[in-house]
Amino acid sequence: MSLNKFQIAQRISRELRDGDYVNLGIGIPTLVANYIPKNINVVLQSENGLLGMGPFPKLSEVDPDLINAGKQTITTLEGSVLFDSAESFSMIRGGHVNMTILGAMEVSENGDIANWKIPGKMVKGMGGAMDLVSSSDNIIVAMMHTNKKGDSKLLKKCQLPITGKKCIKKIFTNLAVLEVTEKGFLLTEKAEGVSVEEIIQKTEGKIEISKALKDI
Amino acid sequence: MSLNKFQIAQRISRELRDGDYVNLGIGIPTLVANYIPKNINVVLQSENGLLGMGPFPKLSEVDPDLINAGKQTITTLEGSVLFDSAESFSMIRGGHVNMTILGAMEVSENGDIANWKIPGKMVKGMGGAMDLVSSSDNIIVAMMHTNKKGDSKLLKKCQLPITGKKCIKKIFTNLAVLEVTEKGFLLTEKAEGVSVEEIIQKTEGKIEISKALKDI
Amino acid sequence: MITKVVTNANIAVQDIFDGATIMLGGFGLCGIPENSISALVSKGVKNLTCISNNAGVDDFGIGLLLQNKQVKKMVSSYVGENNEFERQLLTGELDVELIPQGTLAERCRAAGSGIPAFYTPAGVGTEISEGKEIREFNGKKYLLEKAFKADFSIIKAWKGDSAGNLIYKGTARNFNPIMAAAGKITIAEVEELVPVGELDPNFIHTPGIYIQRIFQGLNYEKRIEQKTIRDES
Amino acid sequence: MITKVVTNANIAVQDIFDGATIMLGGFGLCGIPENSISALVSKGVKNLTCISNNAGVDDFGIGLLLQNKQVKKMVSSYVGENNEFERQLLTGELDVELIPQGTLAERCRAAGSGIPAFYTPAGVGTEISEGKEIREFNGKKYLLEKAFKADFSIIKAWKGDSAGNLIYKGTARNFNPIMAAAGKITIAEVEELVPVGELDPNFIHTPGIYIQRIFQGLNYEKRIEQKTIRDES
Repeated sequence: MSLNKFQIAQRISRELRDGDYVNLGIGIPTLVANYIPKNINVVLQSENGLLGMGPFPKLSEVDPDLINAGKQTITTLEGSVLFDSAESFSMIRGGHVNMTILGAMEVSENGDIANWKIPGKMVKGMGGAMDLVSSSDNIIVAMMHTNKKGDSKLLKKCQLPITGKKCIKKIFTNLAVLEVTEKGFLLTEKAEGVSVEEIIQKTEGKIEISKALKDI
Repeated sequence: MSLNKFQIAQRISRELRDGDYVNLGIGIPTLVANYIPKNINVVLQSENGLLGMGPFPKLSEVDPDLINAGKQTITTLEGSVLFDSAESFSMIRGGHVNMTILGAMEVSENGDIANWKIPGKMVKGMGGAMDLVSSSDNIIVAMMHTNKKGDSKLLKKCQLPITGKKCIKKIFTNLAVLEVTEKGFLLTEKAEGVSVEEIIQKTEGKIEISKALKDI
Repeated sequence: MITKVVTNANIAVQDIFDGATIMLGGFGLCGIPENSISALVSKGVKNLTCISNNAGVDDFGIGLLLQNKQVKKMVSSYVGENNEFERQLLTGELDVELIPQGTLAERCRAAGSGIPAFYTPAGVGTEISEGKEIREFNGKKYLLEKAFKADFSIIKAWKGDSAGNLIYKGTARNFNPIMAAAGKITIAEVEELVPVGELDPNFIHTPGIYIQRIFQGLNYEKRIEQKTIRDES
Repeated sequence: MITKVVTNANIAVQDIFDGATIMLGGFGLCGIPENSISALVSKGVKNLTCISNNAGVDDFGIGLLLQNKQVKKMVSSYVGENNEFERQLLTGELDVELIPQGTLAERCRAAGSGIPAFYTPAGVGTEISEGKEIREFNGKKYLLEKAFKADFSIIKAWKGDSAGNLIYKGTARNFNPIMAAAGKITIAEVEELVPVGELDPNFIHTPGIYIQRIFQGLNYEKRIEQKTIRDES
């Protein structure tokens, strides 16, 4: 059966290593925060100026001067740090934030990502996404394998304006976990009960099957 | 009579305007701090990371963690700010420090300054001088008119390696006050009792005499 | 002696002229100069180019300037949910330049720091790189980006003293410190104006050297865009 | 879980290798990592390239590494009074690169910030500009300067917590925060190591993300180069 967004987030949480500094995008990535293993220390960075993002506040703790990059009210933790936007992107561009988890509209077989603009629709902006994808060595995409029309989001070439080139290393979808290699997508894990054929059929880009393929 | 270094500093202090942020170099410039008019507010910047430099400490106040760019122990004042070296040179390069007063070994008639290196001698470095002279619109030189051998320090062309090009606007010496114009040095003030002839004779570079020439 | 302190927002913004380029601090509605924006609306100054990470919402923040048709161009990284903004954009009344957030921040920082241009990886290979110099350093491609120029910066801090020294609170810091240094004239509004000497020199976020005018703002609404809470239990 | 805290300077510097490029914080003898320098002397690691605003004095600071002939190259803005330094320079044992102080600071900052290169006015028209790209922006000439690369940064702070968050005191801040972000591995020594949660998140000078190792130093001498005082009266 294909995974729901909570299960995708849960699977991604296993990618986190002790000591990681992680930036989580809006959507499924945000949910990853709920599944951080208890035995490791992971620090969440919010690009509007906070390292060590805590959970949502209790009603009595709500502070309009304390929000995350999604403009939600949040809290700090022991060891948190506040800073300005230039410092924040120093951390990001400088590679200090060593993992970024983002949503995407399309990913291509060479690792390009499109997630900021749909021609003909109102364009809201890229926010920090272009900085994030061009900076970290470790960019993970969390998304559904197909769009609402059922079309593949894992393409030979992105159809939408891209956010970054050759930057995606790993993709976690409702059907599978795939790496981006020199030869295109490499299927390394599949959702239990989902067939390899279904994944191949729903992947427009070049796809190879790992010899070590296993269930998620 | 020619001025001593205290009198040069005193004369320079009249250049300060209310609200100025000023960086003072080592030597005569440092003395200017003693003559800031009481009725104006001037803030001294020390490029090692302090805005609002106060006087030397009392013996009981000495703090090894509080020095100026000349490595002397100093104090802070009400309203002082401490910061790092990148911020300090943001202030300087960004033109926020709006007056710089420096010593010099040579100044040329087009406003070049040499004050960091004597070929054949141990070179200690330029410190912040190159940043300072390339950034502010308002660079003042305080120096003796001639060197120890009696040679002019106001030259057609600097003989020593320069610190900055076409950056000096005004020069205050023991003999005179001179502006740097398109036509070379312009003598605007002279020390009382010093003859124009003596100043001309001790100025190697092109020199014109202001119609409004007056005593310092 | 010259004082940086002005009595209110109307006086602070009085010389902002039609066609001026202004930077406005804040991220979303957090840390925005509410009083100064209101004063600009009252003043009715037109054809502004606004450099600000976001563009407010329909009835708050920069949205108020948009409603009043005072903005010619927005330079932002994310313009969010704003119907009037969308309408003006679609009819061509409003010009919009979208910039990666880190590049926006660094172009502000460069403007204040006397750095005319720098290289950044953000946007290489995307439409953002069109017309820009691309250059390789250590095997990686970067774009040349230039410092902004702003006639005025309008920022908001938590506390400030009469020398212009400022501290911010929480994530309301965001773009405010870097814009503070970037404006030819910088106007700071603060929730609390304190006497010189009250702020610890070792813990000041914005040195007063960057600030030309400061005033204590009134009646901060601090609207929250997304009040997300967890159970009290 | 991984901890950044190490027990002493010897352990902190144990993997610094012959030929490494290291940044060392401090201005003059103010804010220098005294314990780490001693540990490097004990370790005897050779052929170091040291990026540091100054080079210490004969018997303190980086001067100790020079005395021990561990330094191949100094990258500084001002090397001051140091007889052994002068001797090694004149005999050609030591290579020295002098850089304008603001450029030195900005090249550190760029290294930590993912900015590979930037333009600065310092040094245009001087011998510093030889071999460098000169480019005009808005009618003024600038030099292209590149980010440093450092294997290690060794810095000194006043207080730090076990997450690596740091605060500095007085002008001992200087190059420490910008070098903190610039090293592949950054070692911070602090006068006081405090538990996480003790430092106010709003007033931290160096976020812990930049720090890989931290320890509490011992017996700080904090030598003063020029004790200047005024009358007690």
